[in-house]
Amino acid sequence: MDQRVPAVSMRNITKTFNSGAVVANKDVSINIYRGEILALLGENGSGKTTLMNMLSGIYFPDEGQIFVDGKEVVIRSPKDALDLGIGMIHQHFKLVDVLTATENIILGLKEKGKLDLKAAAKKIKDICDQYGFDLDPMQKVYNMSVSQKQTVEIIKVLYRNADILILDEPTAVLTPQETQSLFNVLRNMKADGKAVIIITHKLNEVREISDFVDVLRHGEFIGSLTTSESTPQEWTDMMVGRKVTLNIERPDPLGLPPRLKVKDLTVRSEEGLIKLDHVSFDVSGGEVLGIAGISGSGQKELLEAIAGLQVTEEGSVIYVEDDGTEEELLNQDPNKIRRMGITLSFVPEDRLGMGLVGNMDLADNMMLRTFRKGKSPFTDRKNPHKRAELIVKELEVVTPSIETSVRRLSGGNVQKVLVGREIAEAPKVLMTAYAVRGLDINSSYTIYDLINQQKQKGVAVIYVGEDLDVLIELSDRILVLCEGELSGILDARKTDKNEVGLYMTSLHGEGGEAS
Amino acid sequence: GGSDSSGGDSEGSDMKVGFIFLHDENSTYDLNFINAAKAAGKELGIPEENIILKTNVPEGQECYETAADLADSGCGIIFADSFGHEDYMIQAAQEFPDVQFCHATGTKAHTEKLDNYHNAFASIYEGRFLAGVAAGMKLNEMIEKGEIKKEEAKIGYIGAYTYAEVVSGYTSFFLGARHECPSATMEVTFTGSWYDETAEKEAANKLMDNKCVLISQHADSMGAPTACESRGVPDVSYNGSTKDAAPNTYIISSRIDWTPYFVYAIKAAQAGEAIDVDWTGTLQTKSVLLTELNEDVAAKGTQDEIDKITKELEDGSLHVFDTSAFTVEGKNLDSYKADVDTDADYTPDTEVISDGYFHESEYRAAPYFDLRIDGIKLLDEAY
Amino acid sequence: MNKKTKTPFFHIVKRGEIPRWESIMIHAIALILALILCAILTTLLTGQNPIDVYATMFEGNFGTERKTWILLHLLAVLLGISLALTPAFKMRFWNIGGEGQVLIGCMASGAVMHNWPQLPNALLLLLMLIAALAAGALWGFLPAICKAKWGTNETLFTLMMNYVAIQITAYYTIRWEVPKGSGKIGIINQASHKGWLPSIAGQQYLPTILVVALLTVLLYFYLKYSKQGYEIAVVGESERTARYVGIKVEHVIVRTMSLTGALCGLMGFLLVSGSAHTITTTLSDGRGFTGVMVAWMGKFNPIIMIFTSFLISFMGNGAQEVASRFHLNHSFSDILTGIIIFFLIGCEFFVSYKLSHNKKGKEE
Amino acid sequence: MFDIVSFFPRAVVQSVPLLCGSTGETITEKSGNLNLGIPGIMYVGAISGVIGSFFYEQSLKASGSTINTFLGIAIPMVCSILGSLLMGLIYCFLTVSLRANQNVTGLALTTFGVGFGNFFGGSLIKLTGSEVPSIALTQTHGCFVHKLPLAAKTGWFGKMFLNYGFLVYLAIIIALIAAYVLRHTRLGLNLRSVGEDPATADAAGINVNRYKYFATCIGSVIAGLGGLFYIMDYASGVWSNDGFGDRGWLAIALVIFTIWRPNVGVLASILFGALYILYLFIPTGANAAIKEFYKMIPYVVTLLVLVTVSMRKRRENQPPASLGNSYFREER
Ligand SMILES: Nc1ncnc2c1ncn2[C@@H]1O[C@H](COP(=O)(O)OP(=O)(O)OP(=O)(O)O)[C@@H](O)[C@H]1O
Ligand SMILES: Nc1ncnc2c1ncn2[C@@H]1O[C@H](COP(=O)(O)OP(=O)(O)OP(=O)(O)O)[C@@H](O)[C@H]1O
Ligand SMILES: [Mg+2]
Ligand SMILES: [Mg+2]
Repeated sequence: MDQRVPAVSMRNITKTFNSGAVVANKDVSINIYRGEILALLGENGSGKTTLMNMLSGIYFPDEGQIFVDGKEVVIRSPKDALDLGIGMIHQHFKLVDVLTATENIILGLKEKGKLDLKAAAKKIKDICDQYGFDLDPMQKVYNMSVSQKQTVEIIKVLYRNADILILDEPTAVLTPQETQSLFNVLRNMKADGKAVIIITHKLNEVREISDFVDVLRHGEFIGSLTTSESTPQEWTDMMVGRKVTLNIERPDPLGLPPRLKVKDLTVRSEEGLIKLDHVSFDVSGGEVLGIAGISGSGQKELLEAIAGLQVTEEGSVIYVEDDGTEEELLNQDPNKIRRMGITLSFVPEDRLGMGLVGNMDLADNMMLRTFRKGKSPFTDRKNPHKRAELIVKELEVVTPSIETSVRRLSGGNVQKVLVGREIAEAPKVLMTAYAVRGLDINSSYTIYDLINQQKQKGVAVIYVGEDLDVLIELSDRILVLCEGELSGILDARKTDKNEVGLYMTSLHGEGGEAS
Repeated sequence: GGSDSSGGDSEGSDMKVGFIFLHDENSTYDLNFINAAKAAGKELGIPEENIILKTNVPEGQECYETAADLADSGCGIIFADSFGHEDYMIQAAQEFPDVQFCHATGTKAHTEKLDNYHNAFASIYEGRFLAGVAAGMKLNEMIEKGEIKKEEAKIGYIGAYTYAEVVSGYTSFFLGARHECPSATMEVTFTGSWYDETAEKEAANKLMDNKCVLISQHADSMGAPTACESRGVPDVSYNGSTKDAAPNTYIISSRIDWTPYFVYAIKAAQAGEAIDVDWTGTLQTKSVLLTELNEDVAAKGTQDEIDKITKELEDGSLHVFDTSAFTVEGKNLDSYKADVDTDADYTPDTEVISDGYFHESEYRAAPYFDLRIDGIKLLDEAY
Repeated sequence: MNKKTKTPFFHIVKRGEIPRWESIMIHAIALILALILCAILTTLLTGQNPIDVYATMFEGNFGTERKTWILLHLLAVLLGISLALTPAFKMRFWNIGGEGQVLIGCMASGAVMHNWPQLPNALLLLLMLIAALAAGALWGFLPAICKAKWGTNETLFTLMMNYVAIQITAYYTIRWEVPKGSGKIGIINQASHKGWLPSIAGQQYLPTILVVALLTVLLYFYLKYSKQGYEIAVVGESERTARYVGIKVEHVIVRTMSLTGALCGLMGFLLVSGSAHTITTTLSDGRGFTGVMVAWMGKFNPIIMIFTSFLISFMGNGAQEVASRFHLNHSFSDILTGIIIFFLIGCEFFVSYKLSHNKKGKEE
Repeated sequence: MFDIVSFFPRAVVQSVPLLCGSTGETITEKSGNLNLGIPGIMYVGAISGVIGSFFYEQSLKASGSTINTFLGIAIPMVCSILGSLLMGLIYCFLTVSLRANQNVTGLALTTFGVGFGNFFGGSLIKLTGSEVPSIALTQTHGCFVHKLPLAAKTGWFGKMFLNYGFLVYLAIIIALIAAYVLRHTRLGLNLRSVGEDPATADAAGINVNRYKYFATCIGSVIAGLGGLFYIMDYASGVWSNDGFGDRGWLAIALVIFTIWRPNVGVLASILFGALYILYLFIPTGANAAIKEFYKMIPYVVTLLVLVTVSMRKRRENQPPASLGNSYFREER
């Protein structure tokens, strides 16, 4: 084996949650060497973050050992990790909003002497110059854009001279340019002899930046590959655990008239960035409109705007009733929009924070949508209960009972409950975002089936997905978004991954010839 | 309601006696009652377990509950010590006709006309007058020593409320002081509470800042005496000696000893005899007392003067509210109708001036002197 | 880095769901430990043996029929106030203004009772009730609307409103004092009993107790089965979810706090009309605060709250008896109440978390 | 008639308990702990000092010696500090270690603390057997009110600024130091971040629980000194039950009033102190009842300030973001 001493070696790490009910990491062993960049891959919930959190002191392993530079260490807290030179940039920013960049960066440091913010700011400026960041050290975090916050996080680690660097999905929120400059920084660090671990779901980035790839699946270590000697297909197969060829039976669209007409929809974020730029399209009953695009290209805003949850700047969304009357949806009460039959089943990052109430049981969560029905001041509890039972049965939700609080379910099961509930609403328009995120293959298929059933019932389905293979197999048409603009609408039966990919990365696929 | 207990039937020395106190031993006012209750019990040879003391009984429904509970547990006579207990004692008296209810400081017995409900008080205005004498002598001493000029003999007085009990108190105190020191004047301020350390202390400070050279109070906390002690201003206390906390400024204090009343009423109840509807203790009954005189602070000869005037008060040659000793709006009074029968409209109903003096505590036990005499300035009323 | 190689002996981990009996056991053990500590303390301070002390406590609560009624009344009032506070707390609205909301209810019904004794009794009672509900609701509404509109800190707002209520009451007790200058009102309508809740079966407290019993049932169903109760629960759990499903969060906050205030006002009405028949600034007697603790310890479940308020009433009442019998200062009961609450909220830890012993890493 | 030279010192002595309480609570809240137990802690701080000095004075009486100024100050101080420290520890153990709800713990601590103070106060009073029920620690009081030497010689200036016992200056100095530490030191920065976002502070290597414990305990001790000041200085060494009143609650109110700045607290507490006793100085005319409305002033002012501050919604004026929440690292 390798003769070098790894910068970090994690051996036989096991970590469970909820009294052992959830095994997040099982007997995982990995090595990281200096001067190398390691990409950690795995599906959602496969335990990547958990593993890294044990390295950075957030979690404490149930079993196993950690070695730094060949010496066994016990990391009881983030402080221990920092003392060992381990710095982590977390998936969700760890910054104090009301403090300035400088204050955030020097937080918790044990430097001698009195607190000298000016000196610290100067040092920060130097780091910025060295790596080519643009940052105002005196700016408050609450005034920063996402990428500025990301910059602060990175400088925070650099400032501490961490020589083992962990980045948990750092590029999810960055523009391609920002990603490139981040990668430049990483390359510099690599050259400096630091060890870097990066977690990302974007396989092209893995290819571009990493030297090695380690794969986790269901909390277990599956294998390690050299980036240059392997292909994304191999990584995916390892992540999923078997060769998966999707074969979704796709019924033909019913050929109904348009149900929704979206015109010139424009949305700006709170920071003033354009999120959707004059997007126009129609969707008819009985068809599945797939939406493709790099994460953050405006999918979320599009769906939320239609559902009445997003402030829009301009444009219109027309809903066409069965009898042909048209109705404007923008700036309407979300409740009213729902009553018309437009459901958004949206799977946010924070699964339990928005769509469901973690501390309530399954039946009560079913009621979130239906509790207003009827004139009685009391809620109807029988139907939600029945509905919950039905969903548990049909979607094979693993739960001790209907009376279990949703928070106790696994992410995948939480998701089944959510999607199941939304579909059970018997909508006219069904919008799903990342409906299968975090679902295993079997459950994913169940969801696809459900979607097709809805389509055949004449429902207009808008399906936002990450997996292009699925998108192509499931949709009738594919709308591609690129940085908030409509890049193209493709016939799913006639296109392929390459073409969609092209449209995703450059407007109208100009970058190259569609094959 | 009602009870199957032997309440009124128990006679003789095995009869239980119940006491209801607003606070506990930590309040000057209640301690005075508690000590008297214990002393009366001892004097009458009542075994300790037959004396039931209920402390911290608020002026509300709880008072009725406690009274009823005491009646349930076999008390033949029940006392309550706070003005606000009265209505609830009446309520209990109506329910337990066989049990005697005696209420100190109340005003309603003579109008309620219940056989088993009685009021009691003492002629504390006489004690105040005597304490005022000590104050007046102190003022004289200060004038003599040249510490103040004659016209600077201003007394400050902190009163809790503005009703007759307090008015009667500060007026008699003032009259006592002026009896000795004719140039004395007085400023009075009210706190609106029987016990508010901060308010009393700050009121005392305010009065001292107003150049009051001697302070007295009718409220229960240590606020005023300690404020005086910090600034070296002499203080005439109430309800007990405050010498411990104010060794350099405390002069004297007047207080009511309730033992004589308790002994009288319990004896009557034991014998099955009627208890006075209104009972007023006096200097003679030893109900009105002065506490130890602080010789270090008091003027020379104070004790002798007090003794002399005590005699005069006792033999009737001197009356506290002698109408020739005070004026109201510049005039001497020869007639005044006081609000003796308590009612919500405060209707004056009884002629109280005759024979050249105001007959305090004769038409009912509780004071009803509420005149505003000249020489006393009510600070809160002056804009 | 050598010092770092020591594995800590244990660390804390979150537990999964635990069965109800286990949770009850944990609370029972905590309660027993608290009672033991209280007994030891009492013994130290009185020299009495703990059995006697608890026997005395029991006697203080159940010694006579009257004592039992008094206990039931205390229990009813405390439970009623706790119930009133529950909707707001369930919504995570930190209302510590129960004291003022109850008092202003007392004030309002007392005002009606004092000023219009000539009205027919039924009408008078109705007006008193309406006044109390309205005043209490206003005291709930004000902090809620500021919270909903500007996010004003409700803890402080409601705390300050307590004092405003106290001073208003103090003002009117002086305005209506009898006799003049005494600062006391005395029993209102003592002769006519106008505005007094009638006794039922000769029991003066029974109406109050029955109303609170009814309130318990109603609130149980309101919180658990009504649409509004459901909205309260969702807003309390997650405002984002509430907005996502189209619940108007501001509206719910204002409505719920007004309800809480109105119910506190109702309790004020019961206090004035059902027992005290007067107004003083001390009528709510700290129960606006105690009620918070009762509601919390009862996990906002009206049925469990019956037990928690019973526990606190029993201990308080019993400690008074102990204090009176053994000549102890009455503040003693506050110490005991404090200790019991410490144990009961402290033990929640063992419901949600457990200490996990760390296995040593394998030696190589 | 209204005389600022004599009124101002009255406001200042009123302000000290409020200032101590609010400085203590500010420090506590900066760590994310909302300690509603402050009123109880101030009682305990006071009574513990009283207990210490009571037994010291008793021993003096027994041996017939006179008081030693150093011991006369040190004994009650140490006792007071220990007493309030213990209360702080109870709070921390329950809310930080056991993650109990902060509001309930605080309220229970207040019930407990006030009861504790009155219980032991009441019991000691019985021991003294004095005619007027109070513990008069006059000698200790003497030690606490040694005035600055120049006070008498500098006229109105001395009367307004120099004429106080040392605890007044100590309270102000503590508040200023606290303000400086919070604003300008690493310690303060770390503490603020713990209160804002414990997970972030934790990830930055700050020991969150330790900070919470330290801040809360120090806060309790400072608040307890407010109680001690009340008894030993203001009340002239005389303990009487419930004398301290509800200053503890006002102190908590003051924290929000000063938008979490102890240096602002110095002035704000004097203002509050002034408002607190102002009613005694406003004449009522024939309507004595109106005084009860005057007593409302400090509370109404607080309400107004509270609402205005919340309307302006500056990020820096908001309470620490994690205030009231307990922190568990593995929670997500
Ligand atoms: N604090 C926690 N409490 C309970 N379960 C947890 C906790 N943290 C992680 N888990 C569980 O551990 C497993 C691994 O989660 P982890 O966050 O490590 O996944 P991941 O690979 O980083 O996923 P993603 O790609 O979505 O970030 C999941 O089943 C998750 O639900
Ligand atoms: N906030 C939380 N607190 C406690 N436990 C949590 C929390 N979030 C998730 N979990 C636990 O983590 C476990 C796994 O969650 P996760 O969402 O990652 O599952 P998963 O592995 O993706 O599930 P599936 O196999 O269904 O896809 C669940 O059992 C859940 O109980
Ligand atoms: Mg992750
Ligand atoms: Mg998953």
